[in-house]
Amino acid sequence: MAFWDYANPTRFLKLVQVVLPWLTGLCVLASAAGLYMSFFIAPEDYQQGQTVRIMYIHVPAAWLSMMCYSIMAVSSLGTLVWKHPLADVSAKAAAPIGAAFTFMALVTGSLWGKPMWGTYWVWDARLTSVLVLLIMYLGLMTLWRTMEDPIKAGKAAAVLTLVGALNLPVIKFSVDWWNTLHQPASVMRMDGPTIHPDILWPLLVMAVAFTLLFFVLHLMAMRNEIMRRRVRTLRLRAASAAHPRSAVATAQPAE
Amino acid sequence: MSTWALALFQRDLRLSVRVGGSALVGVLFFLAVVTVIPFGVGPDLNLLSRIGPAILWIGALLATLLGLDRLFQADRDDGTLDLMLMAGRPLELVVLIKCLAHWVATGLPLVVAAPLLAIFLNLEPAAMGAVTLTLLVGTPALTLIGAIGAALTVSLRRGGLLLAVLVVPLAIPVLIFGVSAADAAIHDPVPFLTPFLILCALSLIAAVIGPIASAAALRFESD
Amino acid sequence: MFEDLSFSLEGGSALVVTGANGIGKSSLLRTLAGLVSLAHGSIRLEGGAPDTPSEEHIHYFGHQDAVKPALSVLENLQFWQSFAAAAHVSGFSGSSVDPMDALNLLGIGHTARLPAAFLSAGQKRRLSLCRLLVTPRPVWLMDEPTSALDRVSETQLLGLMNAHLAAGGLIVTATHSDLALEKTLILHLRAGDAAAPSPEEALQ
Amino acid sequence: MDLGSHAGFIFASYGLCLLTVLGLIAWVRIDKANLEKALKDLAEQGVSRRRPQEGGR
Repeated sequence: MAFWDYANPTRFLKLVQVVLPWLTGLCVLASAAGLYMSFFIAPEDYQQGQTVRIMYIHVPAAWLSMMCYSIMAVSSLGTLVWKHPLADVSAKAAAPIGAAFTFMALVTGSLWGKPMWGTYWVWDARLTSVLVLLIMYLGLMTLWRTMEDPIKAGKAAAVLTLVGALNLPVIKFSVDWWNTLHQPASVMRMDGPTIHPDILWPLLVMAVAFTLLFFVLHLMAMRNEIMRRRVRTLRLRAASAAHPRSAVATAQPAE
Repeated sequence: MSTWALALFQRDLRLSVRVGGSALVGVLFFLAVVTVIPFGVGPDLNLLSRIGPAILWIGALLATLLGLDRLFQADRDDGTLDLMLMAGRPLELVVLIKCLAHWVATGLPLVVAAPLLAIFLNLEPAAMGAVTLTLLVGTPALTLIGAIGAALTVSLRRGGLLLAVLVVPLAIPVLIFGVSAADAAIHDPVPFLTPFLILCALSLIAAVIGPIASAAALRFESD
Repeated sequence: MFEDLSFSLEGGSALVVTGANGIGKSSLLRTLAGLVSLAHGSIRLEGGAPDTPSEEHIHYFGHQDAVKPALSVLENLQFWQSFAAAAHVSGFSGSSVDPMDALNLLGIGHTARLPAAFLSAGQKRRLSLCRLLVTPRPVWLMDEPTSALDRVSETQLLGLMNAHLAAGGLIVTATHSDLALEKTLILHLRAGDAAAPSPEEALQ
Repeated sequence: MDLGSHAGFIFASYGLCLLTVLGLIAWVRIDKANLEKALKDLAEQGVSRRRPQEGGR
């Protein structure tokens, strides 16, 4: 466990200390700008009317849910292949945040779907694969919770994360592979976005705001995780160290 | 009476919520079961909304059974059960309180999750409310009946599967009246209150029979 | 399991059960604790509260520690203090020890707020011993009480056991190591027949 | 600004997202406070991170 006391985590914590205020500030600015643009600058859609404004949180949340899982998958490779000491910290810290973004994507999606499709939920490929993503996130969180030793839990979770990463391409291409209600991708395309700039800009600003939010939360959660491991190490040490004061105190009443 | 009961309740609740506990696994399993059904029966929303209450009830039953095998086994494995038998507290009450704590940690989350999952199954708001209400009243019965199975299989290493087999037949009445009350709320002419009151009665009966039978089984088991 | 085994013990004295492995020392203790029912015969505790069964006057300290790793050390102990009922008997003057004091007494006070998962085997054993102190009961049944304990804790344990005897309590213990207890009877179990308890020191 | 007949859905989406984000922030902050308290308790007990290294491990 002494490994954790040195070099990387300590240096990382110092870095977080410096970077975090700037990131937080940027995140607040970007969110404010994004919210303003999505409500006051973006026009209403000729088909969907005002509900198109839900898109400005739905699409970034959906992107983030996948980006977060990609980060976890890379971190898992870091745990298993490169054995980087911060890799499983990063993976563990990302899971609840990813679950929250996935939840947001699902909720906003069904609140958008009700007025557009007439139902909160349909079992089509895109929606179902995102739901599966949410279950994966929750399963990973539970796996981490149930295993006592963080090193073992990290390895087990890394294996599961990498296997679950097969779901990512399914989510991405589900709209192309299957015939679904969900509209196809319009921003991330090989032949350039098919979307009007008045809509594209607010969307991009919101996406930047969400990404910054993710990194702020991720860094904070990673810092917590490092602290949690320190607490664990110290507690093990505290239990094993016989306390001199209490040893003196026992001598009298026992006689 | 109140101090020791409260201490036991708090302890069991803490154990299931803390690291290594299993409080939320049940909800996750519930979610997984409900997600899997549409793959099996096809994504037809009309069909799903018709069988939705049944799916939710079966999901809740399975999720409850899943978590029950550790109800007494964890205490037996580390010698706590022996001490509980000698503690000078009525064992029936001890079982009842353990069941209550177990239900708060695992059954109540299922009830809370039910309306959310009902959205996936395209249930009407009325049906959603009815299913949630029947689950709120009915899941304690499942826990209390399951406790009998948990007490009978307490000394078996792999008791979980046997537990499910033993308990499912006993839980069928609860399932019947739970689903028929929920269905009655959807289809107008059938009265909702009749099956619902029977369900309440079943829970109350289970609250008496469950602890008595489990306590007897635990006493024999320690011999 | 046993035939024709009978002994009686008075307040303030200890019975040390010895014998080869597998002869049934642990079973004897579990029988006395009421965890295994008797085929014939009876166990009587004189002077106990009239309508409480004898096992509710007994602390059983077995091989298992009954320590929950997810709870803190203090939470473990506080649970047993409020859960196990105290038993008051005429001629027994033991009293309830505050959980924190009990932990300090056994030298694990500094771990009180740590999860019990962090304790070593010996520390868990000592935590389990604290359970006997926080709820006063006149009879202690101890199965290999010194296992997993180091020499210092063993001395502490002896001190506690003697204090319990001095307060008028009873101790029945199965052990391999020599325990320097005051007023001891020895019950040696052998295959075929059981020797009657032989007084090691004169009883009053 | 007129959000039309679906204003409820729009506000519900933004509101739920806000709640989720606030929940995440609360989780991180509460977790941090608890861990800092645990570290402080351990420091008061005199358990330091550096000691065992001197003991020649």
